[in-house]
Amino acid sequence: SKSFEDVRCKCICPPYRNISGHIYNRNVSQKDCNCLHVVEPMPVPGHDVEAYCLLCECKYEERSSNTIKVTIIIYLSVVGSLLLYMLFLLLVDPLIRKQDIYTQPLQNEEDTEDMRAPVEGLQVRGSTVLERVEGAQQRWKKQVQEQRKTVFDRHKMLS
Amino acid sequence: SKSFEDVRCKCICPPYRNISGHIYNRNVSQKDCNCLHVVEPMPVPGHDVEAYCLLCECKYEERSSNTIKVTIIIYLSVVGSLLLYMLFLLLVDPLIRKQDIYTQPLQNEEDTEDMRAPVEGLQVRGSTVLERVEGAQQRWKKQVQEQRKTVFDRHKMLS
Amino acid sequence: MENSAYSSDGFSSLRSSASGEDAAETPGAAADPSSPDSAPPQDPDRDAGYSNYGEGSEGHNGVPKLLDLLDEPVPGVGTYEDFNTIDWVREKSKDRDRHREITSKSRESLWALLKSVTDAFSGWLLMLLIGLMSGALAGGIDISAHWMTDLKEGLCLNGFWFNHEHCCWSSNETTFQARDRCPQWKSWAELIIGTGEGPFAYIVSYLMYVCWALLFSFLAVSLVRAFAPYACGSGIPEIKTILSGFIIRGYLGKWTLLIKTVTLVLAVSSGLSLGKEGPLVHVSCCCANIFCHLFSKYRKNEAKRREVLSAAAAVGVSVAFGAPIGGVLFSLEEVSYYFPLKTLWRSFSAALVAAFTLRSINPFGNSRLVLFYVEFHAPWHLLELVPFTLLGVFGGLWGAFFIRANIAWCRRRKSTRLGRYPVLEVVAVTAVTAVLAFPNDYTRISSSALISELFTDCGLLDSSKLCGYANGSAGAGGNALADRPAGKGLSIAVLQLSFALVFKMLLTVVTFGMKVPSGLFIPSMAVGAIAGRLLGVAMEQLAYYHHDWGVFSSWCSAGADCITPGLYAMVGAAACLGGVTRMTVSLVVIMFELTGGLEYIVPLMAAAMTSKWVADALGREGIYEAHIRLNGYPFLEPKDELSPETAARAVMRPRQGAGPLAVLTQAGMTVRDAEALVSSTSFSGFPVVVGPDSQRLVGFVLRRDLLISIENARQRQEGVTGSSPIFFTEYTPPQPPSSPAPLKLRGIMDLSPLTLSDHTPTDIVVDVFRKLGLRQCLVTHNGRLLGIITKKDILKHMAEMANRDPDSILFD
Amino acid sequence: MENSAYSSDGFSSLRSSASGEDAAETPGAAADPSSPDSAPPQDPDRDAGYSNYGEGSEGHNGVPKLLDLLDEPVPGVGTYEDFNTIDWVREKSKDRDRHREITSKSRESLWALLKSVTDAFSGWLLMLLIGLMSGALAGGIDISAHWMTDLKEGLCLNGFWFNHEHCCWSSNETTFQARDRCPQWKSWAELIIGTGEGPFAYIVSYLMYVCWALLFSFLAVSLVRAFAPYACGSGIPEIKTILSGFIIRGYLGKWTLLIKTVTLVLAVSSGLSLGKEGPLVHVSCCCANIFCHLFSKYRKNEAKRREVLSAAAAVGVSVAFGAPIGGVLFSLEEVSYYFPLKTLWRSFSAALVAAFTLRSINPFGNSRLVLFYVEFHAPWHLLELVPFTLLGVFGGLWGAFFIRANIAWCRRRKSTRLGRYPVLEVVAVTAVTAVLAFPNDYTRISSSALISELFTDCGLLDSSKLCGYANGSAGAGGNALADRPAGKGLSIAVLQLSFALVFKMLLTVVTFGMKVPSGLFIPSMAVGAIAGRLLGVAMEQLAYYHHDWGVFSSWCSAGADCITPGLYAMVGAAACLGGVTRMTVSLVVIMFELTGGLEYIVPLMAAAMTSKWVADALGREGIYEAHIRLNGYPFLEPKDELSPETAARAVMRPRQGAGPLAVLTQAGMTVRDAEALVSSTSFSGFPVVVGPDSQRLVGFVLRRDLLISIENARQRQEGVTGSSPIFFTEYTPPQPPSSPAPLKLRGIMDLSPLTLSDHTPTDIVVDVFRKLGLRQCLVTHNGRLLGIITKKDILKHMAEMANRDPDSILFD
Repeated sequence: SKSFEDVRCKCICPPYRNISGHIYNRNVSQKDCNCLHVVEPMPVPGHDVEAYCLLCECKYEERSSNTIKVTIIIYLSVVGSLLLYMLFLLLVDPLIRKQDIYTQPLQNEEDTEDMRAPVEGLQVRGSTVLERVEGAQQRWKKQVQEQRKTVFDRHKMLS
Repeated sequence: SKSFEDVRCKCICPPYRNISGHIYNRNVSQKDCNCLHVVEPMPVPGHDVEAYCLLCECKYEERSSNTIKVTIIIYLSVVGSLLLYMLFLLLVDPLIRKQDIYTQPLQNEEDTEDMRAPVEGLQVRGSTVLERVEGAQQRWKKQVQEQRKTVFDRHKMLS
Repeated sequence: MENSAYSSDGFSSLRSSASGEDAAETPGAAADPSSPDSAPPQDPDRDAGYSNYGEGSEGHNGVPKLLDLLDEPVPGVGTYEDFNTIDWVREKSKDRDRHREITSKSRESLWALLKSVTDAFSGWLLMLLIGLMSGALAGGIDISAHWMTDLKEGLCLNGFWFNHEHCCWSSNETTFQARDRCPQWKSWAELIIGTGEGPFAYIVSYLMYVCWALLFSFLAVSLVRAFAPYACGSGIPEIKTILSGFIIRGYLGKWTLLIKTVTLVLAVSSGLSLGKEGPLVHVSCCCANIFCHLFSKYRKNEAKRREVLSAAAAVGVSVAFGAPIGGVLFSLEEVSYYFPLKTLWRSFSAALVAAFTLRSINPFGNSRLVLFYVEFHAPWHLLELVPFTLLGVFGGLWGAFFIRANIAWCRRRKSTRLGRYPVLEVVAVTAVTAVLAFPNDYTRISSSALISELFTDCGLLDSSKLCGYANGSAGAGGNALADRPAGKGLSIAVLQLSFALVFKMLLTVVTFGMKVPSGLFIPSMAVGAIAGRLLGVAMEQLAYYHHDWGVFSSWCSAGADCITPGLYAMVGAAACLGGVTRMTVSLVVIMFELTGGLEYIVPLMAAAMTSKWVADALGREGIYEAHIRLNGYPFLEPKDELSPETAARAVMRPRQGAGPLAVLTQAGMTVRDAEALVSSTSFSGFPVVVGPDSQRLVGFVLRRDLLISIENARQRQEGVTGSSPIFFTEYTPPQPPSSPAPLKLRGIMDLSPLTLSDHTPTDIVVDVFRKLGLRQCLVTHNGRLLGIITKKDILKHMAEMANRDPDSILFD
Repeated sequence: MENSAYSSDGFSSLRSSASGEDAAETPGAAADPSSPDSAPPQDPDRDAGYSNYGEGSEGHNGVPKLLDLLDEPVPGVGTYEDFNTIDWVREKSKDRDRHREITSKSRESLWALLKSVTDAFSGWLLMLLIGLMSGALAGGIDISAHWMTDLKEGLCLNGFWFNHEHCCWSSNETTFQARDRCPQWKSWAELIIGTGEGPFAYIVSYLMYVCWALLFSFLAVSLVRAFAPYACGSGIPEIKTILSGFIIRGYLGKWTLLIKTVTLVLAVSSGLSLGKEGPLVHVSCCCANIFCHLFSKYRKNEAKRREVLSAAAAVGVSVAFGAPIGGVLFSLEEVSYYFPLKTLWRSFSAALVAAFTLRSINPFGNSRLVLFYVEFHAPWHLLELVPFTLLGVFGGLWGAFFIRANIAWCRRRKSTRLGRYPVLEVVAVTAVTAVLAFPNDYTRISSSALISELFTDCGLLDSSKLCGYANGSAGAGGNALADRPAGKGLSIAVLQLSFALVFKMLLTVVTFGMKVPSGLFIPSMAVGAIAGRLLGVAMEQLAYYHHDWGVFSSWCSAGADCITPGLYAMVGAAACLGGVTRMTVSLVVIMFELTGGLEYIVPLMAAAMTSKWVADALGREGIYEAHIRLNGYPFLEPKDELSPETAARAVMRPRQGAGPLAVLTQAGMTVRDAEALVSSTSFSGFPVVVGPDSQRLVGFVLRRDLLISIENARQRQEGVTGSSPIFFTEYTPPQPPSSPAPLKLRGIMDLSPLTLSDHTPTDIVVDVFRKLGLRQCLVTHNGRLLGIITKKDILKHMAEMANRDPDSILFD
C-alpha cells in the first residue's frame, strides 16, 4: 500500500578529509537502508569506504502522504464552512429575522419562573424536521450568547 | 583509587568462519575498551580485522573489591555474633537465672492493672549502668517472647 | 443579613440549561421530559432503597411502602444547575444503587446478564474510544499546525498540502549546509517576485509572514467569539475545577471541541507565544464528555463522569508529549481531585491507546510522537549539579515572575477597558509578535522546533549555527568534536538566543489568557531551554579555556567531550516548566519518557525541586491555582494552608446572633408556607427539623428539588393546592376528608445529611469537605441544629483568613 | 450481649508496650514518663486550642481558661495501645496544631525561626537518610546473597569473599562455551576429592549443596525465632495494614530490621523458592521508622509517620528492581492508604536517592541495579498480541490457583499441628527443594539468575543451552540467527524448563508464608518467565516450520528474525506477577524501567490486564488482601464491594433492642460511677451526653484516656477520691466546701466526634471511614444518640454480608 514516495532512506554524511558533508536520499526498503546501498556515487576510493560509512548515519523513515493530504483538506474545508456559517450568521441572519433580536434581551431577565422551562420547551418544539432544526439552532444561539456574555462581557470566567 | 583488578574490559567474540568463539579480558581504561586494544593476539589477518571486530562486543565494567570484601566480612561477623548471642541465651542464660522463668508466666495473667505499669517501670530501672542494661535486656526479652507467642503459638499474626 | 452567602448565583441559568442545545451534556438536561429516549434517573430505586430502611426510630418495622408521589418520579429531581457544585456522596450513592439494581436483575434473564456485562465493560470501551479519538485529533492538529506554520514562509509546488519538510521529503537536491532547501518548496518571495535573494525579497517575505500571522490569529479569535467562547484559554484551570465537582454547562460540549481543535491550529500557526498542550487536555476532555453520552452509566452520573474526565486529562498530556506515564502522573498530580485506583488503570490504558494511535498516524514522519525527542546519552558529572541547580533557581524565579505578571495583566484585562476589545487585543499582540519575531531566526521558527533544536546536541552530523565551533567543520575526523572553542556562528547564535529569551519571556506574559486557545507548556519550556542552552555553552567555553581549574580537571580531561549543552537546555526547560506549573514528579517522568533513559533523572529532579522550592518561596500558587482564584471558581485546594485556628461555628451561616436559620419542619407546614419560605430566601437548600420548637435535625431538602416537586404536584396530583400540608414524615396522619390532599415529600429529602459539631476545628471541616466531596454540611451543638456550612462559606472563610477579598469567590 | 464487639482485644498488651524495649517506636511509649528526654505530646496545646472555641452554646464568650488538670499534661493521654487503630483525624489535627505553634513561635526569635526551618526540611532530610540507608542495605543484601548462593557450589581461592563471577573477574582462562569457569574458583568436589568430574564428584557436590541449603535455612529460621519473630514472611500485608492505621508494636523495630536483613540473605541463599522484594519493602519501612525517631515531628505523630512509611515502601521496590518510578506507583497502587501529593514527591526523591546509592555500590559489577536487565529492542508484530494475551490468561489462572492453594496451606498451618513445628517445616521444605533442585540446571541456579537467562534473547554472543539452535554455531556470519530450527541443546533445555516450571509452581505455594523472610515477586516472575519462554520457543518453531501460513507470512519473511522468545518470557513474568498481586500500572512501569523503552508497553499492558481480569474473575482478592483477611487485620479495602443495601443502624452497636448504650453524662457522675462503668464494660470509648434523660451528644472519651486521667488525678491531685464528681462541662458549678474536689475532664474529651444519621447507607459509612480514617463514629436519629460504629463493626458487617465468619476479624 505504501506509495513509492512514502519511504525514504536518508543518509547524512559529515565532512570527511577534503570531501564536504553531503545528504543522500533514496527510496529503498528498510533492509537496504545502509550507507553502502544509499550513498551513490561513493565519493571515496574502495579502501576508504568503510571508514566513510562509519561516519554516515542512515535513517529509514516512513510517512503517509495520503494522511497528510486528507488531513489538510478536511481541515481547510472545516475552517471554510465555519467561516461561511459565521458570515451567514453575521450578515444574512439579522436581515431575515429582525424581530427576534428585540425579544431576546427580555428573556434574560425573566429568571423567576424557571421551573416551567422544560414544559415550555416541550411545546416550542415543532413537529416538522425543519422547525426542529430551527428550534435547536435557536437554543444553541442562546447558549452561545450566554457564554459570550459570561466570558467577554462580564469577565466572570476564563479571566 | 581504583585498584588494578577492579576494572576490566571484556570482549566477547562469537565464532567467525573457522575460528571458534572466544572471550578476551583485559584491564584497560574505558577509553581503550574496544576490540582493537583488547583482542590480542588477533586471530584473523589484517584485512579481516574490521569484520571480526564488528562482531565482537566489548563492555567496560567496574567493581569495588573492597566493598565486596568489607560487606562479606561485616555480614559474617554479624551472623556470627548473633549466633553466639543466641547460643548464650539458649544455654547459659537459663542456668544463671532459674527463678525468672517461673515468675514470668504469672505476669502474663495480671492484665488488669495496666495503668500502673509505667510508674512501676520507673522504679524498676536501676541506677547503675549495668542494671539499666540488665533491665533493658529483660524488657526486650519479654517483648520477643510476646512476639513469639503471637506469631508461633497463637498464630494470630503472620499467618 | 449575612445569610445571602448561601444564595444560588447561577440560578438564572436554570432555564437556559433546561433548554440548552448541548442538552445531553449534563444529567440535568438529560432528564428533560421532551426527549423521550432519556430514561428517568435512578431516583425511584434509590428512594425505594431508602424507604426500605427508613423506618422511624420508634421501631415500625413494616413492609417497605413506596411513596405515592414517587411511583412516577419527578423529572429534574436530583440534578444540578449550571455553575453549581455537585454532591459527590449523593452521586456515588446513586451509582451504587444503579449497579446494585443491574446486578440483581442480571440473575433474572440472559438479556439482563448481557446488559450487566456490557455495563461492566463500558468503562473500558469508553477509554478505548477516548484514546482513539484523542490520538486522531492530536495527529490532525500536529499535521495541520505544522503545515500552517510553514505556510507563513512559502508553499509546496508538489502538492499544496505538504509542509516544508515533507515537500523536500524525497528531494536529492538538499545540501549538507542548507538541508531544508529544495526546489519544490517556494518561498513567498520566490512566488511573488521570482527571487528569494536580496532585500526586496526579504521585505516581501517579512510582509507575507506578518500578514499570514495576522490572518490566522484574527480567524482564531473570530471563530472563538462567534461559536464557542468557552474554547479560549488553556482550559486546565477550568477542568481542574470541573473535576473537583463544579458544573459548567457547555464547557466540554461538541462546539467547544470543534472550535478548540480548529482554532488551536490557527493560534499555534500564527506564531504567537503559546503551545498546544493545555488545549489538548481540554480537547481530550471534550471527547470524553461526548463519548460519555453513549453510556447511561456515565451520562447520568456526574461523579462517574468525572472519573472518566480525569483519565481524559491524562490522555491529553500523553498525546501532547508522547508520554503515557507522564500523562497519568500529570492527571494525578496536577489536575485530578478524586483519583481512585480504577481510574489509574483506565487512564493508563487510555493514554497508551492514544499514544499508539498518534504513533500510527505518525504526524512528524519519523515515528516519534513529539518534535523534540532527545537522543543523546552523554554522561554527566556530579559537579554539574551546581549549574543544574542554578537553572532550577532561574526556573523558580521565572515561574514566580511569570505568574505575578500574568495574573496582574489578566486582572487588568478583567477590570479595565482592555477586556472590551478581545479581538483587537489578539490582533495587536500577534502584530507585535510577528514583527519582532521575523528578523531573529530563533523566534521565527515555531517554539517546538526551537526546543527541538536546542535539545539536540552538536555532533558531526549537525550543521546548525549552534554547532558553529571554530574547528567544528575543519574535518578532524573521528570524534573530533571534543575540544571546541566557540566559532563565529556560535557567537551570533548566542546573541540571537539572548534576544529570543527576552522576547519569549515578555510576550508569553501577555499572550497567556488571551481569547484564543493557548497553552503555556511550550513557551515555558522554550524560555528554559534557551536559558539552559546559554548556560551550557558558557560552561563549555569555561571548561575549554580553563582546563586546568581544579573543578574541571577531574572530569574534563583534554580531548574528552565533557559538557553537553543539549542536556542543559533540557534541564532548563524542566526547571522553567516546573516553576510555572509547580509540577515535579510528572514533569520528571515526562522528561524521562522523552529521553527514555534513567541517566538524567537526577539532574531533572534537582532542577525541578529547586525550581519548585524557589517559586513556592516567592508565591504559593502555581499558574493554574492562580487563575482559579482569579476567576473565583469554587475549588478547595488539597494543600493544607495554615490558617489561625477557628472552629466550625466561625464559618457557618447564620453567624451567631444573626437571626435564625431558615428551616422546614417535618410536619405542619403547608405548600404555601414552603413556597413563601423559598421565595423569601435565596438558599439552595433547607434543613428539615422535628418541629418548630425542637431544632433536632431530620433531613435536608434542596431548593431545586423542592420547587420542582411542588410544581409537579400542583400540576399533576389531584387536590394539591396552596393549603395542602407538606409531610416529610414516613407516615401521613389521616386527614379529614374535606381538607386538601397532603403532599408527601419524604422522597426528595436527604435522610442522612452530614453533621459536624460546632467545636470541630476548621481544618477538619475543610478536610471533610475535600475528602468526601460535600456540597454542604450541617452544624449542630449538643445534637441541636445550629447552622449550615457550604463550600462557598469555607472558601470565603479561607479567603478572609488569608486577607483576601472574600467576595472574590463568585460561584457556589 | 452483642456489645463486646467494641471491646479492646489488645488491651492485655498495654503493659508490655509501656515497658517495651523498642520504646521509641510509638508515641505511646515515647511519652513514657521514665524517659526524661521525651517531651510531653502536643496535647496541652491542642486542648488549649480546643477550649479556645469550646464555649457552651449559651454564649459564654469568656476568655479561654486552661483546665486545672491540664496545666501539667497527663502522660499517656492521646496515645494508642498495641494492636489498635489510630484516629487519622485526631493525629492530623495534632500535627496542624504543632505546626501552628512552631509557625507562631518562629516570629519571636531567630532560634525559633531556625527551628521552624529545620522542621520544614526535616521531611526531606528524612527521605535522604532513608534513601541512603535502604540503598546501602539493599546493596549489602545483594552482594551477600550472591556470594552465599555461590557458596553452595564452591569457594574462591583468590579471596573467600568473592562470588563465582567476581572470582573469575579478571581471569583470561574463560572459554566461549563455559564462560563462567576459571581455575581460581573451586567447586566443593574439587576441594574435597580433588576432581570436579565423574559421578563421585557429582555426589559430593550434591551433598554439599543440600547441606549448605539446610544450614542456611536452619540458621535463618532459628534467628527469626530467637530474636525477632516479626521478621518472618513478606511483610507487605502487615505494612499495608499498618499504613491503613493499625499499630503493631515492634513490627518496624531495630531488631526486626537487623534480623530481617540478615536472615533474608540466608533464606535467599538457601535456594528456597522465594525472593527478596517484599522483605526489602519491610526493611525500608524499618529504616524509615527508626529514622523517624530523630525528628519529633514524626516521632510523635502516627499519621505523619505513616506518610513517611508510604515513601519507604516505594524505596523498597525501587531498590528491589532498580525502578524508582515503578516503586512510587507500587506504593500508590498496592500498599498505601493515604497518599497525599507531598508524599508523592518525597517518595520519588527517596526512591531516586536509594537507586543511586545502590548504583554507586554497584552490587552486580555491571552498573545495573538488578540481575535481570533487558537489553534487546526487537520489534513485535500486532498479531503477537494473541500469544501475549494467552500468557495473560495463564498468569491469571496461575495467580488464582496460587492464592487459593497458598491460603489453604496457610490456614492449615494456622489451625493444625503443622504450625507447631516452624523450624522443622522450614528445614523439611528446604530439604525437598534442594534435593529436587540440584539435578536440574534451571532450578539449581537462583531464581533471579534464571529470570535473567530467560529474559536474554539469543544472539551470536550467547552460549546458553537455550540458544542451542541447529545452525546456531555453524558460523553463517552476518545476522544469521534468523532461520533457526531447534537443535538438541534447545530440546533438552525445553524439557528441563518444563520440569522447572512444575517444580517452581508447587514449591512456591508451600514456601510463601513459612517463618523465614520470603517475597513472592521473584518466584512468580520465574514461573511466568519459564512459561513465556516455552511459549516463545514454541511460536518460533511454529513460525520456522510454517513460513507459508497466512498469519506468519505477513511478518515472518524468510531470513527475518521475527519472534523474540526473551520478550515472551518478559511478558509471561509480568502476567504471572500481575495475577498474583493484581498490580497493573506499577507492574508495567517496573517492566518499562527494566527495559527502558516504550516499545513493549502494549504487550505488557495487554498481558497484565488480561491476567488481572482472569484472576479477578476467579477470586476477587490479591495475595496480600487474602493474607490480610486470613490474619483478620482491620483493613478497609478501597474497592467498593457491592453488598446488599443496609443502613448505619444495621451496623451499629448496640443492636436495636439489645440494651442501652453505655454512656457518661457531662455532669453528675462520680469517679466511682465512672470506674464502675469502665470496669463493667470492655468498650474502648464512651460517648458523653447532656444528661441521663436526654441522649443529646456532647463528646466522646476514650477508655484509655479516662483511666489514665482518673489514675493520675487520684495519685497527684489533692482531694480527689472515689466520690468526687466528674465534670465534662466547661465551667464547674461551685461545690460545697466539704465535698471532695471535683475532677474536670473536659480536656480529654473529643468535642467534635463525627456523627452520622441512622439512615446513612452502609456504603457511605464505609466511605466516610475510609476517607477520613476514622476509628469510630456515633450514630444519631433526629439528633438523639442511638449507638456507635467502630471500624471492627464495619469489618464484621462486611464479612457477614459476604457470608464469611465475622469472628475472623481479630483486632480492633
